[in-house]
Amino acid sequence: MKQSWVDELNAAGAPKCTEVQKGVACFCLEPENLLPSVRKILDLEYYLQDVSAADFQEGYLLTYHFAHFEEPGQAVFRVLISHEEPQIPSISSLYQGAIWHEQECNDFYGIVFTDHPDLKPLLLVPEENLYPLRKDTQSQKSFLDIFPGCKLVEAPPAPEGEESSGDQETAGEETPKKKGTGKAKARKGDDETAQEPGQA
Amino acid sequence: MIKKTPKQSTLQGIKSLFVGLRVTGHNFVMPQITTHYPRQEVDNLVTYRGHIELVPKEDDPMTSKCILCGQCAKACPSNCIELVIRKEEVEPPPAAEAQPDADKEEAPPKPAPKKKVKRILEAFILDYNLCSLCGQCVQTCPVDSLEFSTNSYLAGFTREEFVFELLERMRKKYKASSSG
Amino acid sequence: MNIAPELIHIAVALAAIAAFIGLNGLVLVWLERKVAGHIQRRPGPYEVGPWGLLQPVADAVKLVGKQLVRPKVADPWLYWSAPLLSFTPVFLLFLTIPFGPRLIGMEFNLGLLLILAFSGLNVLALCLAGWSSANKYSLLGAARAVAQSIAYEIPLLLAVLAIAFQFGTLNLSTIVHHQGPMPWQWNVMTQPLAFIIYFICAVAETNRAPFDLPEAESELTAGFHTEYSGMAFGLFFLAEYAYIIVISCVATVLFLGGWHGPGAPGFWWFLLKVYALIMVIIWLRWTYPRVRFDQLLNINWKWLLPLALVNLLLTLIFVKM
Amino acid sequence: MLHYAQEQLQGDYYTRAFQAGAQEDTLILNMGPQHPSTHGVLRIILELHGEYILRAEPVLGYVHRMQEKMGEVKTYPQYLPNMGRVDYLHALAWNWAYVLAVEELLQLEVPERAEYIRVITCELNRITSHLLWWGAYLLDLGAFTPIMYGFADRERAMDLLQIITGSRLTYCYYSFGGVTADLTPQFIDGTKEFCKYLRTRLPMYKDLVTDNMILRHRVDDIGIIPVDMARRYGVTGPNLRGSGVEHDLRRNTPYSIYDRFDFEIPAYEECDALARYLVRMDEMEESLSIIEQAIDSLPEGPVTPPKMPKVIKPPKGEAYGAVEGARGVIGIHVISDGTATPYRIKLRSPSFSNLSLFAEVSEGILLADAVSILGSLDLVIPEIDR
Repeated sequence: MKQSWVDELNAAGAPKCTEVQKGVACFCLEPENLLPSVRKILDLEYYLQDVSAADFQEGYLLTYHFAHFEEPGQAVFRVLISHEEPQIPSISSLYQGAIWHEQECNDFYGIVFTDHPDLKPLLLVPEENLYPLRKDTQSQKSFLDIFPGCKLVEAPPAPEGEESSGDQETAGEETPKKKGTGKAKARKGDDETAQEPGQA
Repeated sequence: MIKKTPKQSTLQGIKSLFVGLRVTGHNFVMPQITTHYPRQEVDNLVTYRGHIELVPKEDDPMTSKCILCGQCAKACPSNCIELVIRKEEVEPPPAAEAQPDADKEEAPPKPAPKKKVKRILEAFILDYNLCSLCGQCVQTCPVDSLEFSTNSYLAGFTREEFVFELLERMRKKYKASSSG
Repeated sequence: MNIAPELIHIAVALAAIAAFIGLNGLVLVWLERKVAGHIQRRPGPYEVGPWGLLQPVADAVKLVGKQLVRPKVADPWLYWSAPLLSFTPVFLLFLTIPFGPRLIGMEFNLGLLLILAFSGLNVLALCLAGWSSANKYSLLGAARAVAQSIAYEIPLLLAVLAIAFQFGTLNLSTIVHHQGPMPWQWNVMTQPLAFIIYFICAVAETNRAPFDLPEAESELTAGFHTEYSGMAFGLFFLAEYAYIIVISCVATVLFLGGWHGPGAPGFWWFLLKVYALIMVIIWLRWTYPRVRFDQLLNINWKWLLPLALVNLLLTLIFVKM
Repeated sequence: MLHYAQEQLQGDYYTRAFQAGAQEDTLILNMGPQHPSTHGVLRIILELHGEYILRAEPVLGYVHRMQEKMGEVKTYPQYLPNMGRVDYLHALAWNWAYVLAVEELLQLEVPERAEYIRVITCELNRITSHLLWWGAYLLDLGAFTPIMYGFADRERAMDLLQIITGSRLTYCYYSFGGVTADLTPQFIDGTKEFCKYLRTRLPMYKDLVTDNMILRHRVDDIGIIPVDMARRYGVTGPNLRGSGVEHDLRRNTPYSIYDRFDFEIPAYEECDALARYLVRMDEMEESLSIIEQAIDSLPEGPVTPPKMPKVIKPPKGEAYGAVEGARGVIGIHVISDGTATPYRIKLRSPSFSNLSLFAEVSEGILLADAVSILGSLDLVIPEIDR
């Protein structure tokens, strides 16, 4: 992903992104920043690869993979939502391909996508709520443990308050307050190459 | 390389209809390429990887190479391998266990001065109903005691017919080959 | 008035026609599968009898032995009458076709008209079958069948009319008599356009690929006969083949010199030409994809109908000159 | 008038939901789950006005096997055979995507010969996939003969793949760090011969089908997928290249050793079914060219890495293995928690995204075209349902 595009996306979403290897850029977003960032990435002509969720101790981690038709690499959006209130805005108004992906996440985890046009079961039987991919508390792993570059932060400042001086070094150095409770926000640094300079 | 789809005029189109007839007409007179199954059989079965079979030891074809490590059963994604292992206390002289024939295995173990527990493969059960022919068991086997059979003509009326006892199969196969 | 010999003649003819249809139907089923097989580099029917010759018989036995199933909500009267309605007119169609110089069921001055009139009954059968099945696919198939048959009957009639104008008669024997034994003396030489139009329309009329839209299996599963089983389906099936024979016979009579041929004229020439045409129809089926429904109608209304009219006009001019 | 029982009118959950939005005087038609042209158990509910489609809704899940859950309860190698079952037509690409992801987690180096073998077999598999699509698509369009020719040629390629993989369809051939069996001289000679043979067959296909006037009229100008729509739905693979975008992971983000081969990315700018058809026909030739180049430059050496961990326990982290399958970008997102079992496996199947645009693209088209468009998308239902 081009650095200029990363900057543009950084301006759209509150937390910053870090360029990681092979041109894969990860962005950790808060639910309210998701739609502006997705709109931005649609403007940058990225296509939607998939939307998936995973069950962690801290909550459900939604991962949006985007890629470009010409540029190599991926853009990855991560949003962490709580177990108690698994709600997130749907991106299907921008990427219609997400309709099915979001229905699938709803099938598997019971995540509710607000403003989804038709949030009914896609792959599983419609009569039962099975949520087969939800993990029980013993088998849930910590999101921070698996992605050591990520931090959980207190409720974020307003998106406008964020200075757009967002290059990757400052992103990693922001002081996060660790808190693992309900409405957790993911601050994602660098997950694959934690040894990269400039990373926490 | 972005191309444009070639356009076709009506005349070309009408010609194409006759070209198509020519192609099928040509194929009509060509020899057939099917294999008439009951009378002919395909000739590439040697490369087919069917269900697994135990490999006998070179020096003792009634015993398998298996060292009972259980790796295959652990590696199997569909849990279709089961090793039935009998523990037996044997005497230190190895002569008795070197060729444990089928009838000899039944002999009660004699109390020996120096007890040594030997694990003997009683049965190697493959539930072929579950097998997905992935070959993980053959790959994990540390002593190459498993091989693929080329047995593709399998049919049966019950599921029980496809629960194979591989040790017995191996011995039967050897007996058949040695007698016939 | 002594009408008895004529009635006996017709009765014998009908019996002979029944045998003819039955036999040829079976042969055609076998032939189609065999040709399809060879075109696709397969043997085709193979196991039953020598070269699989008894396969159609085995199929017929199977069809007869199968249970006749009617959907609960289907209209029983219409549902069961449709296959019969599809099959019975076929007998009448063969009645006026001259197979040989003297081999004709009924000498009839309006023979051609009779054939065209009764072949139109088939569409009624398809329509009833599709509608009474209470199946949406059948209904769509029936709608297609009606639209297609009605559309293609017009250029077919116009093409045949050109021949009728040329000889001033609708009697099929007379038309054959006007043609000579050699291929260049056949009507196909004087009326090539009419022949092509007739042939295309005939293929469409019989719902054969590439115009087999009423039963387009990739779209409508089996079209109008989706719900039919056993011999009810068998009758539709047999009727379809019988219609293929009829249109090939008519084409032979009108355009290919009937029973005439180099050397001795006779029944075998007629049969040979009929089967040559049938082979072409089979060949087409196993070569082409299916056309789309709107294209099918476009071919008819935009190409065949104007061409047939032009052909008719030209014929008139030539006849009058 | 015919009288229907009340329960017959109601239909199941999806029909009821669909019927709620129907206009008056329209026909609701269930195409599938058993239908000749849905190639499996795909169901599409259509609202028809005459033969025109007003609304379409694919209903999925009839062969749903919860592959992602299976990934969470099996060890890494145990999950390998599942990959051949996700997309049975291009099983090796799925094999590849999975081993690619796990190799990235394990930081495993693949021997060069194994990479070449992967390229050769994967491309051969791509050809078999396209040949089957070709035959099946023509079957959708009402031509019966091409599928027989396609199958005859496909059999040859499958015979070749059987030599080394031992199976004919659901391959489980790639292993972490390499392949399970080395090429044999029989395979190499046979593949060279096959490439020559298929090059003589492709012109025949062109004469019989591609140039056929009826086919041209059937597939020309239907199912237009503009680039913008492709982007919104995540369409990839030949469907995208039929929309005039030269996007191919083998070229864009060359995984493995694809950057060493000289091949074209065929793309057509018309965005219709014909363009997608032509892309696939051209792709077969390109795949042949890749196979020939790979066989000519096949290096000697081992096919498995010299040192393999006894138990596969990737370190904590995630990896996204993406390869170009016959239907588009196959992506496997593996999250590892450091145990022998994946924490989460997400399978991104290209057919899933490709089919999701059907509702939009089928508005106002003919029923016959819907069949034709579905076929041109080259769907594999088990891959959609997973």
